[in-house]
Amino acid sequence: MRKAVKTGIYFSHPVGSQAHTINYRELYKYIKNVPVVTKIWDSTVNPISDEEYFTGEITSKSINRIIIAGYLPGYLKSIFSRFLKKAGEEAENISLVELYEHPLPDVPSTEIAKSKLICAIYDVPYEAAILAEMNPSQSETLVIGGGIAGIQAALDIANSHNKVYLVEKTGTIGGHMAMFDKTFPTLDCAACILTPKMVEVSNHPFIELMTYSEIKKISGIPGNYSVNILQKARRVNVNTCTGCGTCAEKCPGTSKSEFDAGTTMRKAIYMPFPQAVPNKYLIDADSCRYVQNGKCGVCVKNCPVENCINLDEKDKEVEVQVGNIVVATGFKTFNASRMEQYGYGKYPNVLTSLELERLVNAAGPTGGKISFRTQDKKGNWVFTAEGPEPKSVAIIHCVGSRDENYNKYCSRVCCMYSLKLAHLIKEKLPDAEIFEHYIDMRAFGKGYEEFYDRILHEGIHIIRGKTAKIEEHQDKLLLRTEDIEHNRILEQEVEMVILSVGLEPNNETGDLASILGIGLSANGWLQEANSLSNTTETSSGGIFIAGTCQGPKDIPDSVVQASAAASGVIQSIMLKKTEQSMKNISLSTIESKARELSLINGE
Amino acid sequence: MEEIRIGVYICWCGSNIAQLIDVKFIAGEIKKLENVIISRDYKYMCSDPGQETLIADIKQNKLNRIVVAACSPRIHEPTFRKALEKAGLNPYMFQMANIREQDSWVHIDKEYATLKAVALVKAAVSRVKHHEPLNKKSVEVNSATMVIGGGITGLTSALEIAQAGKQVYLIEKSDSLGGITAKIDLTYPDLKSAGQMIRPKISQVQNHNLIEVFLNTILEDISGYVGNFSTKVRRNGTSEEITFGNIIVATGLKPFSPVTIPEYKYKVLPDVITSIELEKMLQDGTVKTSDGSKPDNIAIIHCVGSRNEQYHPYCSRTCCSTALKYANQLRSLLPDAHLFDIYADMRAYGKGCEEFYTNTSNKNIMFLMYDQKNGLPEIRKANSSDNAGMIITFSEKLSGENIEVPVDLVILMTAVEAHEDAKEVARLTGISLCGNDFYIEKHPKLDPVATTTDGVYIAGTCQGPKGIDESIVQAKAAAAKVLSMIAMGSIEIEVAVSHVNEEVCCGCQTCIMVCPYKAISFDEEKNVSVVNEALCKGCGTCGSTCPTGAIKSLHFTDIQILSQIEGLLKTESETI
Amino acid sequence: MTFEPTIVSFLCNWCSYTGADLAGTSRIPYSPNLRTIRIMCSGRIEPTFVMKAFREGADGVLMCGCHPGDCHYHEGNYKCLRRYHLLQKYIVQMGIEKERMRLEWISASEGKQFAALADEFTETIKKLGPSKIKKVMETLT
Amino acid sequence: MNRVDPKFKDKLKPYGISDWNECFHCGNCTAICSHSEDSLLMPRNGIRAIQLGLKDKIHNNVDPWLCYYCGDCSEECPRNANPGELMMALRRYLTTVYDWTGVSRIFYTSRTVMIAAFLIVAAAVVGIGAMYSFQLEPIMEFGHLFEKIAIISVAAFILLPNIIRMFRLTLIKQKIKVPLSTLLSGIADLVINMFTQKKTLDCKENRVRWFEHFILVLGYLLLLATTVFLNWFGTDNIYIIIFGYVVGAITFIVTFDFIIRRIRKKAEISKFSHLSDWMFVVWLFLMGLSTFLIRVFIDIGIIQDHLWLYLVHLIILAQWAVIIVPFGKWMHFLYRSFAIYIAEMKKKALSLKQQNQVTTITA
Repeated sequence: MRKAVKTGIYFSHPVGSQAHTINYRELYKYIKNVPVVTKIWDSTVNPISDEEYFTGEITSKSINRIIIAGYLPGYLKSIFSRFLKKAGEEAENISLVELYEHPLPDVPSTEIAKSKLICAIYDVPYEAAILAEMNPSQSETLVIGGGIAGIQAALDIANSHNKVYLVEKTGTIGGHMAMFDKTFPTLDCAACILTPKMVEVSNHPFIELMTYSEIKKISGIPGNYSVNILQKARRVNVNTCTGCGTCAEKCPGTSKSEFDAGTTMRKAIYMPFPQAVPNKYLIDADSCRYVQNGKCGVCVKNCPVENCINLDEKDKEVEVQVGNIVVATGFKTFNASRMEQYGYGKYPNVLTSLELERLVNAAGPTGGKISFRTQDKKGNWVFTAEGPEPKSVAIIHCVGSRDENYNKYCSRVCCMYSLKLAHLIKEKLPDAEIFEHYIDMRAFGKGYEEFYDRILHEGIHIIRGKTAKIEEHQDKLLLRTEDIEHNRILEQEVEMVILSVGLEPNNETGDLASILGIGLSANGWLQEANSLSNTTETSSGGIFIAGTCQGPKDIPDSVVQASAAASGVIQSIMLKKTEQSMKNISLSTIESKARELSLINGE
Repeated sequence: MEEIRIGVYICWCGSNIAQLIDVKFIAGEIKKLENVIISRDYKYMCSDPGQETLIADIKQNKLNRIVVAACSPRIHEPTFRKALEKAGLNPYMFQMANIREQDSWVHIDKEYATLKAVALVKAAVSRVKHHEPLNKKSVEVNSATMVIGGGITGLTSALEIAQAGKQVYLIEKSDSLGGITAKIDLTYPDLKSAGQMIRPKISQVQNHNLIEVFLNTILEDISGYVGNFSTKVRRNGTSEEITFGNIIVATGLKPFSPVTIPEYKYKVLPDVITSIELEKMLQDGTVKTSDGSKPDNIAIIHCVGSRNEQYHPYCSRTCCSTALKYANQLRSLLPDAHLFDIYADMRAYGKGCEEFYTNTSNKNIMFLMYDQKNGLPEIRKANSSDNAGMIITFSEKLSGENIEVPVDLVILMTAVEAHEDAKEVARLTGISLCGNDFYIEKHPKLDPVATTTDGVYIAGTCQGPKGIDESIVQAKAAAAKVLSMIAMGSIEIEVAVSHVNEEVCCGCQTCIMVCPYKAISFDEEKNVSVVNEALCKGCGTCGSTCPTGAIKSLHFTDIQILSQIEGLLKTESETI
Repeated sequence: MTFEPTIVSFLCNWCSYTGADLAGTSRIPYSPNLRTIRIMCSGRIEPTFVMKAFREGADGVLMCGCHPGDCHYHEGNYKCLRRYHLLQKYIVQMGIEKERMRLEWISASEGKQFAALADEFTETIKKLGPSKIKKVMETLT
Repeated sequence: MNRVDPKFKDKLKPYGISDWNECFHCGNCTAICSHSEDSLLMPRNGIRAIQLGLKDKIHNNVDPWLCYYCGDCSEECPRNANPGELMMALRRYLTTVYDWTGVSRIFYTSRTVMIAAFLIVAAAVVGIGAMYSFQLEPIMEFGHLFEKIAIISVAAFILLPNIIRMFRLTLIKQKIKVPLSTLLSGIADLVINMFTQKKTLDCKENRVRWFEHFILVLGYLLLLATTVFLNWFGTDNIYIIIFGYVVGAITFIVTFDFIIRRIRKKAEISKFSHLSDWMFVVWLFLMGLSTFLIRVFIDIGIIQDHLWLYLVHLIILAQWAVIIVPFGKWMHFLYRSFAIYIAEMKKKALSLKQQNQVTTITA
């Protein structure tokens, strides 16, 4: 049945620079002549506060439906509900059209505004109208990033017996999770639960693992992407290396271990960590003497396998054809030395949370003993199992997060991992005084509040107040904080400070987004298709996002998102079709599709 | 019985093993053992030539048991099993001795290391004699799926599966789809319309030819196992039976009723309302007090029934951001009203939520912090001189003062709790409940949508409080698990499962109690326990519990382990 | 000649065995007296296995499982713990010192702890001297 | 029990309070402030009092006077809430609270009234000039007399009563009992603080600012003394003349530097200047400059031909004396010194009270 509809459209303008990105004159011209559009209002001409005017207009023009378009239209929804109700119409007959989100790369925002509006006018969901065309899809999938999200997405897709290329930029999969000691709130050991998954990836018949590789170029159309992958020279043959480690014993080149967050040194030829997958060595060109100076080759001499190490190996590029792509490039931690007031990098015993994760780990630099950084014979500051244990430790939350001077957003995981670290320190050093300095304790997940409660009863001092500065004072660290709850200034002397650093998008995120043709959100995270209903797809067809590259999240949320992204991929493979990219769908296509799907008709 | 012919291979692993352990000596010692036909050492057993030697030996010498002494079985057991298969031998007729990670790499004394290696290999030889061929089994997967619950989660799961071309049965107890989401006006942090999002989904589900919607329907019984479930559903008094391969449970949540909290006087004072009641007002565009007047002062109280041992110890996760959403909506509707937001910790954690909090702060809202440790805010009726309907008193944490807030309308951000049907559905589907009646996932981190029952998945708020966007992601994740199983068509089930010898079983049912997977059931007729191989994961706990020894844990049988112990300790040569 | 005991260890596949492997990959040396039997879960350890080990001449038996709450099969390790307490009473009656049997939790990242445990347990057994039960059994039969 | 007052903060808007909402109370500002201690938690406590509208708490507190606006708190504020500026605005507000006449409130809240007052004073000066038929000698004589009367009457009718009011609000009304001996013993410090503002030195990297400020205060007071008591314009004593030149120059050069800095708005502290702040420095500069120029004109003998200069100087002087000094920023200098004194007294009273409690318990 077709119903007679009279629509009033209200445009609400944003404040600030965004205002000029849409050509409103053109937009109004475009929608003016659609038969169901009865009236167009503009917030600059008709302020919303003029209730009498609006109810009068609605009654006199017998408008029975409102579209609020522009900036944050939801803010005005209740007001228009009231207007409609006053005029005797249904209060729910309101559609919201946000015109200032999801900027698509290479598409003028006026065009997107037009297509979103025309869908709203015909009362057809925008997503339904742009689903108009599907491309035939290949069954292979590319997963970018070998952290827990990438691993999970790859496994879910491969378990449906479809080929997955898993590309990882470092020498091993595992990502940040492999570095963690325990996971909150259950405190199960990260390695125990992650390494079986990593082994599963390496043994999976449907996963082709490409470590030490980067995405160079992507071309083609959704459903049929061709991807150029740069395989950086490992200089060690993955097939013949037995992982014995003889090569590393005499290697003269050293560098800070990435896996140990820089708390230990590794050789230039190295295995990232004992459970690395693939469980093979690789050479880091930056610290390899042969690569740098052309003289060395000790590893080649010592390697028991013939022709296994090739120091002259060059990078190579391979091309793969895939139907869908899952991006799971993860995060990097905030560079704590940017906050000079905390003296990270200046005071040896101000550590980041990631460094502490390694320090408390049984396989870490001290075998799980929490000790100070002390100076060795050469004067380097190192952690040793013989180092003295701190008697007092302070943990500072929100380092680089919730701060307009650094990152405005909340990093979502720091509160919980800080509580976890406090617990782990307490477990190892029961007599140590442990202080947590927080702003809001964001223990929101399943079992998190209960964990917080448990920590509160473990004798850990939880203090509401952000530490303002740290100074070194006679080998101790002097912290100045306002203890808000107890109305006092705390000047504490502690022996070790942990900075709970926030999460930031990985360095490559921006480049990758432009290679993939997808957008970035305000803080540099990857932009999802819809922040409410679709956080795993993007504006480009066949390109999915999962895990922390979309925004900070904890392990379970990353894993769930990875599976959700996999769902879209499997669906596409089963249908043998992939959605078109939004930017490739013309306005006229959307318009005709909207008209076709619509149940609305003007009189 | 066929003759036992064992081939033993000692790997050098380059110098990794051979440097410390005298591999030639071991090979010689082992050669002396009964049933050992071949005993060799080789530089790299895992290499292609190494595996080819193994395959050729099996074929030439009719070997039917293989032992490889090399690295950890966690690394290369699958490799050698494949080699056995290539040679036409059952892959389970194989045993590894770990003489690298647990011998050559951790010991210093050559003699002891070699002796230990001999013992380990002997144990493996002794064990492998008792190995039995095991065959991979698989069960067909019915490609239909049952989704329980017609809220946003259930709708999303159903659509995700149906759009991939597979049948879905969507079961909903009430008479309409949409659940709680359909009752919500806007969402945070972008103030999008929930209705605008869910209405098309509902109509899509209703019109999809692969989705059969069962409204007003309750589940009577579920039977079967992964890939092959069937259920009886009762709709409008009539019973129907449907069969399917997987279940997604999305029973959702219900709001907590604050009548039990005396401080808030809900249902006592007429202008104390819950968040869901406010939603209705906002949808209509008029926020009024009980006497129909415009409220000048409105307070929002957080954590009502959450984070409190007396009511619910957990955090309800979404209320903080939802409260910020209300603050925005109220500010828009009542530009001159005084708004108070009484919170405990502002948990605006999601993408864009902290920014939402900042923006909301700028909308002239007074944020007040309380601490449940110091008691809940108390609402009382105001005096005529107070110029407001009610007074809220509490100790304000950020100023350290005892505060009075005059208000005309109070909105309680009520906790969410597991749906009342959760227990019944859990019983039917074999899901476990945590203390708060939410469902327990298979693994809280790495398998958050699976349950301990294969083929039964959970999604959305039945697993714990979460927002709409998060529920949708979970719904899709559960759909992914189902879709990949459907795509395979069949699933391989664990080979090394438990097996009950019916003649020995006394019917005591101890094994049923200890099984973590509910894989053992009781056959009343025969008075014996029966293992469902599709559910068993092979942990062997039942085997070690069985008082009569009726349960055999395949590939880890008593005789296999006992003879391994025997082999380990019968070291004849004490010195080299 | 010093007494070199023989110790049988039962390690669960998911945590303890992986932890022992990690001691290997990290090249942490420990005493070579430990001989391992891999089982899927510590819940599979039957009392007869332990008795068999003692009877065949083991001087000590070490059982390792996942830390409480970490069991791959949810709670097999708890079941092992329960049996362990009973079994300890039993072996004492059999004339075996209760120190000869140990149950410890080792996670997959605790290679170092595993090595330390192996050394420490070997030391304990060395102090106790050879187990007499094998000889007793031989004379009995 | 304190009742919140959501309307209170609106009253503070004219004093330059802008971002009060942004603060989410992390406590960073209080912790970073080098003046804050257990008995003096600022600026966060002040922000909270404004947010909740706890009027008494604001009126009773001298905290804002103890802030010297180094800007650290605003620079590191995670929500850009400008706690430093907030303290500044609170000082402006408190000036009006202490002022018994209520005139300063009118000046702060209405720019029109303030400009009108300036114009009226200017007109009055011109009128007096006309009265003396624009003869230099009598006008100068009048000017000199006016200076003396103004100082005495402002001190007697405005400064003294306001200081008493300040005492009443912050000490007496709160029933804080301070022994007389303690009150007297603090006076020395009060005087030192008043002329040196040495507390500024506690602020981080503030020596240059303090020195500049110190020189300015010194220059201003000495200029005042030279003109009023040493009759600089009338004297022939060469030492006094040179001395006057030096202090006059100091006054307008240093203020000129202040103005330049304000225009550039580079430093955190100069980012948010209120109209009253501008007036203060500009008038100070003009006073220094005009005084300097008059003596120059006298010395080169052209003052007779340039009577306008003296009239301009007198206008500036009159506006300064009857508007800026009693009702404007000038009072900050006085209140701040007394605030330090009061805070010290409160602290002593508190520790005395605690001592008494302890003794009663032990007894």
